[in-house]
Amino acid sequence: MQSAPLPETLANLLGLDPNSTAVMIVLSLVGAGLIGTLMMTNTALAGPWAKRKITAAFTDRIAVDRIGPYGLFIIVADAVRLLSKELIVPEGADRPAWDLAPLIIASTALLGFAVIPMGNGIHLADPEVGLAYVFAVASTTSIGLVMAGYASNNKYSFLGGLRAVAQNLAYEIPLILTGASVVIFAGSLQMSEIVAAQQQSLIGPLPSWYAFVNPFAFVLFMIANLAEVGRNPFDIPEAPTEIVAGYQTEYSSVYFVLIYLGEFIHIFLGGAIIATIFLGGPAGPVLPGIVWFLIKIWGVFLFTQWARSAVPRVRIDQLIEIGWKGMLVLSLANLLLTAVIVGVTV
Amino acid sequence: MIPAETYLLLSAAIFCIGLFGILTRRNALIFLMSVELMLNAANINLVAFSLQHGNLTGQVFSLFTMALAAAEVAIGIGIVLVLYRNFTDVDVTKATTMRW
Amino acid sequence: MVALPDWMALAPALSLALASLVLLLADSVDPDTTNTGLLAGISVLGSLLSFGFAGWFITAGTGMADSTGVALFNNQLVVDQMALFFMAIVGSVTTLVVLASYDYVAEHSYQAEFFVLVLLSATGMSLLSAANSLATAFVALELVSLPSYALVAFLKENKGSVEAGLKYFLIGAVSSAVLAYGISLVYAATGVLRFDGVATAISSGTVQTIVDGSVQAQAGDPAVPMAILGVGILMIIGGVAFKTASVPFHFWAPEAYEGAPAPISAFLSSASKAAGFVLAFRAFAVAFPIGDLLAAGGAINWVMAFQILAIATMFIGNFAAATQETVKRMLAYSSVGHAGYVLIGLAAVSGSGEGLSLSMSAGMSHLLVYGFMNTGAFLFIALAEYWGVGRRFEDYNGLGREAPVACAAMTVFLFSLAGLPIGGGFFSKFYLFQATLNVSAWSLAAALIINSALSLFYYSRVVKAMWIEEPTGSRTIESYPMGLYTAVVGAALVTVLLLPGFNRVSEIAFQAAQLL
Amino acid sequence: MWVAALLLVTLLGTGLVFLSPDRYAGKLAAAVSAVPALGSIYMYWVYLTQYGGTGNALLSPADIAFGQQIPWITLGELEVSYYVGLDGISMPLLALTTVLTTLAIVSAWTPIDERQSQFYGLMLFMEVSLIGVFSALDFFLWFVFWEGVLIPMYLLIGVWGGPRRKYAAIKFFVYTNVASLIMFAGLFALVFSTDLTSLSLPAMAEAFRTASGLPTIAGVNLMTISFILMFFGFAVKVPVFPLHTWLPDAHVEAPTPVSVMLAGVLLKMGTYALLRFNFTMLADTARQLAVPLAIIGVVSVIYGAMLALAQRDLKRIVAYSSISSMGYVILGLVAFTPYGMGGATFQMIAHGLISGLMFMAVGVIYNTTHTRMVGDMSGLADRMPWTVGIFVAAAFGYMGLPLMAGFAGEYFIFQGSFNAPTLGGAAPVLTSLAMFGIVIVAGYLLWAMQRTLFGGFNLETDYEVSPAAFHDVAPLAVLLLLVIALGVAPDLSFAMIQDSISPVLEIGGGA
Amino acid sequence: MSNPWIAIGALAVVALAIPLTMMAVSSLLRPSVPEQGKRTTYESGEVPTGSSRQIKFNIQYYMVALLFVVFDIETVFIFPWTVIYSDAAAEFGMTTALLPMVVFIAILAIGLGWAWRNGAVQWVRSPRATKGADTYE
Repeated sequence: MQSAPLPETLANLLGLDPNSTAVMIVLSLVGAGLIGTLMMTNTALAGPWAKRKITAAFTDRIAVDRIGPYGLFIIVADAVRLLSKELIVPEGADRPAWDLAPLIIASTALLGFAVIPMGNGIHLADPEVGLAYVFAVASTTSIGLVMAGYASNNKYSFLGGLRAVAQNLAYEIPLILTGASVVIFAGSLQMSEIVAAQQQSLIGPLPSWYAFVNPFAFVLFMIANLAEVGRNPFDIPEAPTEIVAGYQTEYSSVYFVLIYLGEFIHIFLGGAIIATIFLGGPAGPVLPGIVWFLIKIWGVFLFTQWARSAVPRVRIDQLIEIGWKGMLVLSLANLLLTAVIVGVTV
Repeated sequence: MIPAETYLLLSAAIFCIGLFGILTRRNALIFLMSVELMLNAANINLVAFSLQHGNLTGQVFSLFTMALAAAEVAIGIGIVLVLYRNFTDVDVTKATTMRW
Repeated sequence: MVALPDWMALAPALSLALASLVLLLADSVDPDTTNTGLLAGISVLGSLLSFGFAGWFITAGTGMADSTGVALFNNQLVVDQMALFFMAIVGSVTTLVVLASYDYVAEHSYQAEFFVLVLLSATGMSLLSAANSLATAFVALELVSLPSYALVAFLKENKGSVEAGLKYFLIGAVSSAVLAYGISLVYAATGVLRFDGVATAISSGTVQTIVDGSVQAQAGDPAVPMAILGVGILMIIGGVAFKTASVPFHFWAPEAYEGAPAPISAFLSSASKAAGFVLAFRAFAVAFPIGDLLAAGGAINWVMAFQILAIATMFIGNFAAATQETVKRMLAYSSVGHAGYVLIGLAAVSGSGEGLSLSMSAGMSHLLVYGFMNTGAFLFIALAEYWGVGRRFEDYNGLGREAPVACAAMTVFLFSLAGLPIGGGFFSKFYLFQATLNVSAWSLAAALIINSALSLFYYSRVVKAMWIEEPTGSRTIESYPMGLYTAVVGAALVTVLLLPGFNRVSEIAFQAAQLL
Repeated sequence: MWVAALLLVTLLGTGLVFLSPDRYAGKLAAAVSAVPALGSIYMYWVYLTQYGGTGNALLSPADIAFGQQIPWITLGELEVSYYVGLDGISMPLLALTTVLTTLAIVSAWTPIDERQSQFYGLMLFMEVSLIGVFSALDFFLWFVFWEGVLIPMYLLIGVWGGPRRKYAAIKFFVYTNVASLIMFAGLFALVFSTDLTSLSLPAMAEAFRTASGLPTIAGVNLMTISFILMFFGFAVKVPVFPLHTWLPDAHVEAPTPVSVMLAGVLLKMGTYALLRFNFTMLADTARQLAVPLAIIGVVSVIYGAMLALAQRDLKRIVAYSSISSMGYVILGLVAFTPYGMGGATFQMIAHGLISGLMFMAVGVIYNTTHTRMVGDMSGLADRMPWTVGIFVAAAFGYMGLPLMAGFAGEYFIFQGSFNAPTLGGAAPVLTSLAMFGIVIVAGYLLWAMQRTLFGGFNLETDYEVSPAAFHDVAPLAVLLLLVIALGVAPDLSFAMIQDSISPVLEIGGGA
Repeated sequence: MSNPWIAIGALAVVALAIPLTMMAVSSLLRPSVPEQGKRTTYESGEVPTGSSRQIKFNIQYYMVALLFVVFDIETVFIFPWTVIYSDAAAEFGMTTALLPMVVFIAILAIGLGWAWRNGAVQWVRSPRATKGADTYE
């Protein structure tokens, strides 16, 4: 299962010298472009189309169906529509920050995919500190959110930004601590190692995916992830019915697109992390790894959409208290519990 | 490998930028950021020479430095907050009830 | 000799840490508690335990495998006589301070936090005494500093306190950044952070590394770049100068000591300063031995640097103190001056061995005596603040009539600080004097004498106000707070007893310095 | 053991008096101080009968009386010990101190009416320090006591003194402390250049005497520099011209009992230290510098006397005349003859008693009349015959009337210095000049007495000027008896003084 | 194995290039019709009052942030431990490997408990907020 990173595979494929830096830079760009395209495709599919269809299905509606099969071409229509809208800069906006925020939100989420093994050798880079890297990059997004909220000079935005930060802060630590409990099993932060460690059999045909080995951690991680990506029940940063749309209230045109896409990429990134550290990465029977990987991240996406439709939003005080008094304690307990289990079994 | 002098120059430059910020800015928050810059200059040195010398001492210590920097900021912001409450300003030169 | 596990050697630090955790727990159980007695009791117990352990270990040598002390955590911490000596100073000062704080914080909110912060800071000081690596030293130093920033700004409704906290923090943050950068440069030059490793690197001239706890030459024997090392050492001197309130990083001291709650001023000016000095003593004696440094073509002669610093600190501190209008600020500047005296411990070093131990033990002895007399003096200020006596010299007029016992204690502190033979301060100053003459550092000796004479002038202003002047205006002292009185009188007793008992102190200090 | 007992008893008494209520403090203090006084008198008697003929404590340590040595502190290579002992020089001074303290405390009963327990406590504390100064044989111990005298004195003047007490106290404090530091510096320059490992006074004396190859600074030998620095330091205490300006202020402002101690004992600390340090340890240098020192002494005599002549305040008159009297002591010391040095030491005792007596008498008069100005009162003899009688007797003692202690002291000094070998040809001239001082003293005392005591009583007061109380006059009587006793039989102390002085003369190369 | 950070850097370039391209495309497509009314910030149709920079928000946000800084940094120390834990437990036994972390987490837990009991993570606390006065959370 463990294979060389994507640029190296490409070099071998093309018969180029993998030790030459110049070659590697070029091939890395190629690989990065590939992964970027892949993820943007996913997002484009999910954002304007899948989200609507799924929500509609939950609420027993039809949603988009006019353009193309199953209304799929709405993606193109929406893209053109949004890109060609006028960009309105709100009064008193803090200009550089206001411009940078969408960029940060979109690109940081994308950056996280660099270390995710997607199967079939589609694994851009495999640094030793992969998991730490991906957590680091994923949490950078909140900087973009607070920048957007602050720079807009809008009270809703400002509150949204604040809420986003408070929420990310509250759930970041449980997320990381739960992730750390997986590392206790795997003994490495390298993504390929973590995936490799999940390939043994647990009971019979059931693989030792950490979701099965440590279901408690899996549940905690799923919840924390929901909060991280800001989906119901933890969507108070946007909370359209309270503060309109939070930090994105004042954004329009391409900036809005970027923020919107960034959120979806972020959801997929969360899915990718879950898939990698809990669901055996791209592993799965019969189908090729990349397909399994896509199935898993779309599964997580479906889960978030289901939660979005099914679960009511928590209040800010509930959010904070669940995070600090519930999740954090549970995740600390989980960490120690895992350590004891691992310590006893080795 | 990139020669060690490069890292030294980089860290020295960052350190000096931080120092410059401290000497010229009067906003307590910018002051805090400048201090962070200086600490990070130290971290660059530590990590770079950890690689150079081939031992982990520097890297481990840089983790501690980061943690302490964070704690320092936590305290610092707290003090800036009470400063603001008492003087309704975060200008460090405004607080002058005592003479130097 | 009782055989204790190795980690028990840290008991003085651990008991402080434990007490702070117990306090946190107590405050968690009942966050709105106003049971100052319980909180202060836990703190006093913890710090007394710390002092007791340190004293026990010093006298009984319990847990000491041999005379070189107990090395812990891969030699990152070393509990030897020197560490225990300073742990004892910290323990005693902390005891006095928390005892005195019992009355002081009774009318403030956040009492538990106050004690927790004091104890955490004391834990840091205790650990700093044992730090045997630039890494642990830095961590411990920050553990000392961070709570003390908060403590200085503890009276958050009081502009003076907040301003003092801000200034202390700003300068502290800068100096810790400078220190960290200095440490990183030393690491860059030598490849190690442990003091013995740095020393080996300097003496052998090659970069070292640590394998399985022992210092070894780095593969390929790269040479130590002396220029980088020199800059690093210079920056470390800067960091030490801040913590010890020495020139050129002394500006915070008068502000912080004046603005802070008086028990905290006592704590900072005594224990915190001692902690800074233990770092300096250990780092410069163990990691940067001056003989090897100069022999290896070291770019910096730190003895010279400390000589300049010592003289400058003495003069600036004492002359500024002489011009002050308020008692607390006068004491604050005088404590800067005292930092100058202690710096002699590093400035009067000649080579290693005997000369080194003599000057360092002189500095250490002065710190111990100073710990009691200076703490006592600031606690007397706390008492005055408690009574609502003003800040200026005139406000102390005639206080001797209303509170003769406390004023007698204050008189003892002040005269002992000045170096009159009424307390241990006389001998410790003389010891420093002897150290300067031992290396024929006439300028240091002259500075010491001139400044002692000058200090007598401004200290006696307070004595004059308390005893000789007529009280102005009406002032009634309603209560005589037990905790503060106990602490002040206790400190005075110890200060006086240190006159006949100085021998024990100087002996231990000398042994400790010799073992370095 | 005896000395330690004296110190301990007095120290305990100090604590006791501090804590006692004001009403009883005076009586209690008198009772407490009677213990060391009686003890020292007993010791004096023991010394007279048993130790007769022993040598100098510094030069022949084996002969020390009541000696005790306990190791105390080791500072690097320096060994400090608790080392006390007495010889013919310190024994009379010790007795003088304890007796005078008791009498001063009794004489304080009338004038001191506020914060009494603190006053008497400080007096006793001062007594502890003074006992220590005269008995310590280790430099550090001695220095502790030496400085220990300052603090109670400073407070005694500052708290219970006259209108300008603050100024006087600060001046006293600053002068004496600066002097101590200078002395300290001078002494330690020598200590560290002679590689001493023990700071006991005998060891220092030995080391300084045999020191060789000392560095020179700007062409002057370190020994000389140290001598000058130390002389300067001690001379402030004595005091000699021109370092005397603190003395009149301190005397005038201090309450009478404190003046008694100041003139009676504290000034002797200076001359005692000069004798011990400068003239014993550095005898050679002292001989070389004899002429300038003698000139300083003579100038002090004349200058003090002239100033006294110009005063109208009785206390000031006595104060300035003290400067004059201490000038004789300097003159006697530099002579390096048995009569010169012995007489100087005897003069310390004599002057201690007489000046104490004078101040006490002035104090009693002041307590009654509330003025000390010569012009303000006359005819007191009618109203307070006892006091005036004693005052007259004391004044005659001061002038050097034979059969009084003052006469003996001055006579010895003049005899010793008239042909002092150290002064060479200048000796007769200087001695004659100094003798002239006596004439002036006689002049101003007679004048003052005539104006004050005799003639018609003309002081206008709103109360009856009546004879002083018994406990006011009794100390005067005791002192007067002592003065006469010493005048009639100077050998009571002169013999032991000479025994202890002769080793000094031997090492100094004198007769 | 080549340096993985080259590839990560490449993705960073791509991740920036994609949004930038979109911005560029959009700036070519979109119209610009400046008008004062458009630029006012949205407050549900009301005329905006005051600046959003001046509003005072709940101190609790700050408390939470502080708490986060502390706890987040602690994870820095947990991660190295998790990596070596299973090896260390195998070599030195579980107690040796686990005890330091238990102590560490216990101290953290005491801190958290203290913050909890002292209301650092209790949201609605200020009297103004409970009264429903003119404050924003």
